[in-house]
Amino acid sequence: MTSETSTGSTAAAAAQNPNTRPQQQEMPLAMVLGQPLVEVPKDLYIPPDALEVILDAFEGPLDLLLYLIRRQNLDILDIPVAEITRQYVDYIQAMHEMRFELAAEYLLMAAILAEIKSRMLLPRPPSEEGLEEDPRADLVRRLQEYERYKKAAEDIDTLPRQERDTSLVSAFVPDRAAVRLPPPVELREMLLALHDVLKRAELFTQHAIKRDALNVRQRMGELLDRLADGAFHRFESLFSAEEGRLGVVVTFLGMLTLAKEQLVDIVQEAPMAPIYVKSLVTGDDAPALETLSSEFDDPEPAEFQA
Amino acid sequence: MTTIDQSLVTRVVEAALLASSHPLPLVQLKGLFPLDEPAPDNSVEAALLELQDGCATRGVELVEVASGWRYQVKTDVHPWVARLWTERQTKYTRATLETLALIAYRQPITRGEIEQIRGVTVNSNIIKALEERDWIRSVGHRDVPGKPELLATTKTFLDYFGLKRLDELPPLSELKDIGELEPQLPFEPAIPVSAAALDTETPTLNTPLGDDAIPASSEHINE
Amino acid sequence: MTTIDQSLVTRVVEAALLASSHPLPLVQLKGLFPLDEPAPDNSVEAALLELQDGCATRGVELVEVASGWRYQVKTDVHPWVARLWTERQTKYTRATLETLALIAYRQPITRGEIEQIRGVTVNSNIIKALEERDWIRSVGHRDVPGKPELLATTKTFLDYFGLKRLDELPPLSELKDIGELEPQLPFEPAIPVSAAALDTETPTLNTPLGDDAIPASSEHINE
Repeated sequence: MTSETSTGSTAAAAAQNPNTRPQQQEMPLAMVLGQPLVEVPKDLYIPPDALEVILDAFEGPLDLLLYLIRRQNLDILDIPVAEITRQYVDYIQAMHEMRFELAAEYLLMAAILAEIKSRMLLPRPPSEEGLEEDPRADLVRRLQEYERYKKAAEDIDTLPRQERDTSLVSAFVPDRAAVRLPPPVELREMLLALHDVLKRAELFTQHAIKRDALNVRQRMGELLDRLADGAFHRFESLFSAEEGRLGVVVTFLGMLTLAKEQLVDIVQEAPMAPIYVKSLVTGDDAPALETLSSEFDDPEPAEFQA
Repeated sequence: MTTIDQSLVTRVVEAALLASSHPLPLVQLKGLFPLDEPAPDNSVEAALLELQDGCATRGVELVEVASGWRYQVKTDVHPWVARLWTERQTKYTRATLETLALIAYRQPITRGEIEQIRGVTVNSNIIKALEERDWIRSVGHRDVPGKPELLATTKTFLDYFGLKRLDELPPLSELKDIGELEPQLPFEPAIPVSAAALDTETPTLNTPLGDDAIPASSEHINE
Repeated sequence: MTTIDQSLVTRVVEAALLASSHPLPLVQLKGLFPLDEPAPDNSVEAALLELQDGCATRGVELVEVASGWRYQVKTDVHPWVARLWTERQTKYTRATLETLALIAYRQPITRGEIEQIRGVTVNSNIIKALEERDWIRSVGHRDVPGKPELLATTKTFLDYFGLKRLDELPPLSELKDIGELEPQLPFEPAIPVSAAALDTETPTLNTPLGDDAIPASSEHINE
């Protein structure tokens, strides 16, 4: 909100000063020939070229009526209807004589005022059910309602706002190239795709792949990684006892599958001689396969039927 | 993995706010840090506070408006800055402001209801201009003959006036009880100006907004 | 009127540079101060120097370019800021998803083998996109004519799907009932990871990037 009010600023900033209570009677109605016209002249003599701008200055009959009331510092709850009506009608009359086309609302208001005035003049008989409503009540309600929104409009106008009291700022961005994020993927989507492709390939029948086959697949990658140097490795060195029986089985199955897929060569020069394993995957700059973890602590060891 | 420390978060938040052409909500600021390298908990909030404090002696300030956080020129230096743009429409007619006020305080409201309160017809151009500025929009139709459009304000309106929420609008003055109108003699002379009369004018205007303050008009919305 | 002191000049210059949509030359900055209230001699130049120094630890910097002075986002925070203009690609094609699934379930696998199962050739862009996302990578070459690459999934892939290990993927046998597949995956409760198993994991991925750290996605920016 308004945190600071400019000292060297313009009228705009001055208008924001919360101590300046807006006073109706000092608001210029219009600028005529560069001079602010603060109020409608009391004698109702209005220079012809001024009348039009004055008319423009009022936002309708309620606004004009409020002006007349406020000009005399009258309480809106206690309008001297006769006097106000006289002034209002005089005013309308003047404009009419100037042949300005008055909006129908102005004339309607004149009629309303005249009616209130005539009702005020009549003696009001005490009603059986309490007091009869004051003939002015409806008008007062409308005036009050209009005035609060008129005030609200003024309040809104004093809010610090873009362009007048502040501006948005921005810094130059050297490279506005957009980041293109890859699309999100749900596992389910991927599985559905796999489902489709396998169905197409009728692989379900040929490959009864159990969940643990994935363990084997993962271990295959790890084995390839350990063999990545292209040298022969002792068969036993590829097993680690800490993984337990399950781990050993998975490694073994992985090795067999690799052999079957011709990704490793398993050699034994003589019966009972050491078995060596060598990768047939051609050595390259491929990154190490360490990214696949290798836990075999599956609580439900399953059968392996590769 | 990168260490995303507070000072980096603050610099990123500052740069992002300055790079963006519109206010950025907290969630979008947090979204600048990818999931695998997130900003530490509450570091974006801390950055905003730090940046806000850092503006104390500067020509710009960091504020929160309806659609998020933004930097803006401070009011006190704006008159100089405004010289960058010679022609800028910064004034609105009373008709426009009154129409806007009625829509802001009594939304959703139909054009007919606005006319009833203002006592004059509302020029179509005013509604059109407000819509073109994206300050107001139609939010439906009242279920009465003619199905008049119901108008309401937008986030853009709040942003433009530097407000976070509708209830930050200045409070609407209260209606005085008109139960006891003074009995009046027909041709009474005008009442002389008195200090007392002036005081009765707008007692509620300076009432500070409480926490639960809402525009006084809210109860009229469904009238 | 106002005293135009150095601190006011600095604040005005800062606000003007940030409010302007284009670089401001020195003469225009000086022109913000009217003749009857001029800025002190050299105060605009001093302001520019001061503002420039003030950017040392910030996310923006003040630079002079051909047409004047402007604030701009610093290069080192740009990768984060650039996410403001993030475009999310719509979706992967069926072909991409099938390829990914086959690599996940049958790794290591060659492109030819994927094509054999899918019955159609695999577009190079699919492999490239998955590699750029760091979901798949080459783990070697099969020793057959043509030495085709063997593809496997990465840890990034597992992380993305919230899996600890590959065997947390649902078994193929369950795919038959995929229609009833529950969306909350993985299916099994997390299995405690043994210390030994952890040791085999990849130390290299967690290497801190150091001072010149950029977000992981930065290499995609200029795709």
